[in-house]
Amino acid sequence: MSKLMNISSAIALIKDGDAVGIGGNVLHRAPMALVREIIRQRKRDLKIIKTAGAMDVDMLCFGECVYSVDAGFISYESEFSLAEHYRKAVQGGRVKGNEHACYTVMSALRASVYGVPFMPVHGLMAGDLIEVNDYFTRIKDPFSGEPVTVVKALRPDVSIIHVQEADEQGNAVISGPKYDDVLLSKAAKKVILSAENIVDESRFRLSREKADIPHFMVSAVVHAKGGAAPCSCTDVYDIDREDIINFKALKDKEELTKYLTKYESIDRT
Amino acid sequence: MSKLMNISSAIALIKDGDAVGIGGNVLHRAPMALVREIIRQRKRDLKIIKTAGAMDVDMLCFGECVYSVDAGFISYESEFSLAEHYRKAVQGGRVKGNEHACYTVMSALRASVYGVPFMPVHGLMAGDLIEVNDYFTRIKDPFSGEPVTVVKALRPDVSIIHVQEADEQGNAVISGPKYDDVLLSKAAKKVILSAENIVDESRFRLSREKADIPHFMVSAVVHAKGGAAPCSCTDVYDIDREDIINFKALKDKEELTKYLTKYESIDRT
Amino acid sequence: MNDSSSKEFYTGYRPCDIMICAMSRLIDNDNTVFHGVSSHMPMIATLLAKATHAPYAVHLNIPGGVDPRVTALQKYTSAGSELTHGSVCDFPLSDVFDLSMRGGLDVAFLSGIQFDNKGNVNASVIGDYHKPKVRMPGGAGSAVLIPTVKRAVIWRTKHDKRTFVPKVDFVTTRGNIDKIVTPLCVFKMYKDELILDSIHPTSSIEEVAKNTGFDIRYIDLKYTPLPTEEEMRFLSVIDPQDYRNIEFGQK
Amino acid sequence: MNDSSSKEFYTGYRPCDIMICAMSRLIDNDNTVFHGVSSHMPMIATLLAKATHAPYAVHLNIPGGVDPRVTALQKYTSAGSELTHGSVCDFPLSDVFDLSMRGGLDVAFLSGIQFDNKGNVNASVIGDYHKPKVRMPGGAGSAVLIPTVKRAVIWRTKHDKRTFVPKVDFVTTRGNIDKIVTPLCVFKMYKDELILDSIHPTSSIEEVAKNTGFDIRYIDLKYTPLPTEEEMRFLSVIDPQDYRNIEFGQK
Repeated sequence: MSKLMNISSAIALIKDGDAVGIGGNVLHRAPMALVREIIRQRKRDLKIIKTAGAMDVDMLCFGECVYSVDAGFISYESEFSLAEHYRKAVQGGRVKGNEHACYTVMSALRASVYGVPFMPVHGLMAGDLIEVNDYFTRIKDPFSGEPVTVVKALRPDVSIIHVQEADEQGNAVISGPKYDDVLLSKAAKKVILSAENIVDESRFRLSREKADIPHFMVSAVVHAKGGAAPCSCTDVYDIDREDIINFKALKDKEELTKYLTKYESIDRT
Repeated sequence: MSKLMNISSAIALIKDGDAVGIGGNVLHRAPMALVREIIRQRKRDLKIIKTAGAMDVDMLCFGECVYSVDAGFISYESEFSLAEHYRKAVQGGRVKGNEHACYTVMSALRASVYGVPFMPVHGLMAGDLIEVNDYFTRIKDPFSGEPVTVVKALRPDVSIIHVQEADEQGNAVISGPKYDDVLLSKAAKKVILSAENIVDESRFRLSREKADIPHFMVSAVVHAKGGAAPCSCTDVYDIDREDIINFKALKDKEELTKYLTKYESIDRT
Repeated sequence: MNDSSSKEFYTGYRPCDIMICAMSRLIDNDNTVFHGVSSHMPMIATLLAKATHAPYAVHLNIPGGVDPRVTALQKYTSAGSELTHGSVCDFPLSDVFDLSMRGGLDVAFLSGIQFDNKGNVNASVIGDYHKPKVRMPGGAGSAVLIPTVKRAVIWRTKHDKRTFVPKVDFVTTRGNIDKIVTPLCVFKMYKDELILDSIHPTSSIEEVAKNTGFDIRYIDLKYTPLPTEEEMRFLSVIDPQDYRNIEFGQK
Repeated sequence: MNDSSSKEFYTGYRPCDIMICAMSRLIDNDNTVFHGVSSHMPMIATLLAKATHAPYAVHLNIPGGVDPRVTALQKYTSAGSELTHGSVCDFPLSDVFDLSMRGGLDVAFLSGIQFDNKGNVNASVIGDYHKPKVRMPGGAGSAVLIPTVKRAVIWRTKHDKRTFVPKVDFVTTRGNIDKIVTPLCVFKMYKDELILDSIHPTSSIEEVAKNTGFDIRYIDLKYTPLPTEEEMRFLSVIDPQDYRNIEFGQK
């Protein structure tokens, strides 16, 4: 039962208004080909879930695909500075920025993995985030009577994840840092994978290194060489500085469209 | 900073009344050398925590080391039938059998890993376990107002775990099924490891197969060849049928003492 | 028809074979399927289903195997590392539980020691909960899997009035039972009641009634299909040591 | 002494080197130590500590490295796979957070954009929380790590009155600060108040006061120790590209 499909069919599984979990971390292994296709298909009102995002979330905000962002950190790191499209969208009220600690995103995803509506989180008790955000609250530990801070579950309708290797059924292995991708795959209702290489199932059966994501949790597999570029992909390529700088210099939607068109033939083959 | 020590010094870290988490599952990779030394050192009133136990918990009950057992399942499997010492100790009121589903033990351990006093557990809502056990209860989801069943955290003072390979610092790798050992190691205040082989740190640094348990969570490392016997140890040995049958035929504490003495020279070298 | 030994002779099949095949057929080709400890019969039934009508069913187990290529079963365990050989992924028990909790597990084979016709399951004790006459091993996953898995299949190698009772001593969990497979018959839940689904050709309605502590009700009376030749052939390959018969005290 | 450029000339050390060494010395030999994204300075400080006085300190990071043997740093990131090379274990961010939540993390290097002398930390917004003038990237781990880690070390490459304010615009978290290291000085928490711990020899009490939005208080006034020759030698090996100076707008 092959789930291999082209990128257009895979991204067609995402509906306007869906909660979308995004794999990778800052400029590492972000599923950029899938992100670009989301913008080309003009998805709207997506509720983005990510622990620490950068170009992926910035580009989706630029493309006007986003309703809200639940994240602990959205910025490029030191060299490339702030995520200006995200920032302006939040400041302008066009995107709802749901501030988390990275850990409260993980905890909210764990709640979905465990099929429960919330997760207790130690460490939220000391600040005012809990007062101003309706997805945090305080309850009483029923055993001790002490206060406990909790976060509401976050369940992605779809998680989009880029991996180095997957088979046609959806078994996938992530080389190098896995970040929160396995958690995102379990928490989501559907998983869309893009993979540098499509491998045979025997790759997993015969090796001690098993799949990180099993096939039965995956809905679609896209063969996408360079699918994380211009972000990095461990063991395959590092970031493409020039392309990131070009993107950051884009002035308006028209220039963004040109930028995405340039990638279209690469992403869609 | 080597943590390598002999088995007597390692087990001396356990105090009467401690909560003790035990690695492995039924007759697989139970830390039997450590269990035998606990009995020889006459530890008392231990609060045992295990998802699915067999000979380990049965022997500790036989040795009168146990105050309570929190577990989802305590029995030998099909071939060797019930854990009679555990069973009689519970029926006789000498041991408190805290009935769990294996999953509520895991959930209670997760709570300790996350530093929170309880964990919501879906699936407990349908029966009466929640009415008769004070470590389960019902609270209200603060977001929806719906009832949610929860389990109280279980935090082992010490987890005892047998692995195939560890270095002197305590980095350890488990070959084959890991069962709940990694969870037990994170949930515990201290971890005592026994290992078939003591390896060099470079074993982990140079391999793609990293340690499952990192050294900074480990308090003691014991070199124990055959440390899981007569239970199985993946890639090293299968169960010792004869020894299990001999143990099951022991009639009283005197015979148990003889049985343990027979193992003493093996366990302590 | 109430002389079961002659019936067995007549069909040539043992109840353990009929049970295994009945369990196997409950697995669909697109199902995720889990069995736990002390579960040789469901383990063999799952392997049989994958060898016959449900090759794409996903076999999950305690040691974390996903679709293992099991080459040799062990007599003493259904939770050992042989269930991870050739596996595509490491998906241990905690993951299987989580999967069920969030609604993603299709079939789980579970057990219990007492059942009544309201669908109550006792996997805990005989007698009073706090001062039990008999303390059972514990239900392992049953208490949380029966209510959450899409189809909970209970299997028991004993069918007697101590197992099928008017009222269970303790309700470990209640409700969401799909089927109960015994050496005599298959029960199913229908409108909150445990009713007869099919009788094994080796048994009879009289024998079922005689060994059940509540009234037997049914909609239409049918026989459990006998194992096919293909199934028996695969069984002899999957389970050459006949471990499926280990616990078979009765008949 | 308030002409900092002449002071720098005098000592020969840049504030970034003084900061790195001050941060490095806060790490003890038996500590578990974590740094996050956009954190070149703590990353280099941790590697420096392990190369000098704290070889057994445990270096934890976002990609999951445990005591990695880092051979080459990256300019654009402190969360890439180079931080897992030669690692003994895979211990990803979620594990580091859990470790802190249960009281097992010794030192975390964290950040924020505003601090007041009550120990309040703002990592969220400038202006009103719901209609922010400036929305910051987010505190990543700060909100949950500062209250739970044994010693929360804050580092900022800017020391000005917009950073050290009479009252923060929003309290992302409060309280459990151990030290704040800036280009001018080191603050510490003492009896619920942020007071001066030491002044860098490249700065002066007047410069610190001029650039701080609350009154400077201290118990005894001392200078931050200068980098040793050994530290500078290791820094040139660990960070040959001088990434520690990337963010350094202000000396």
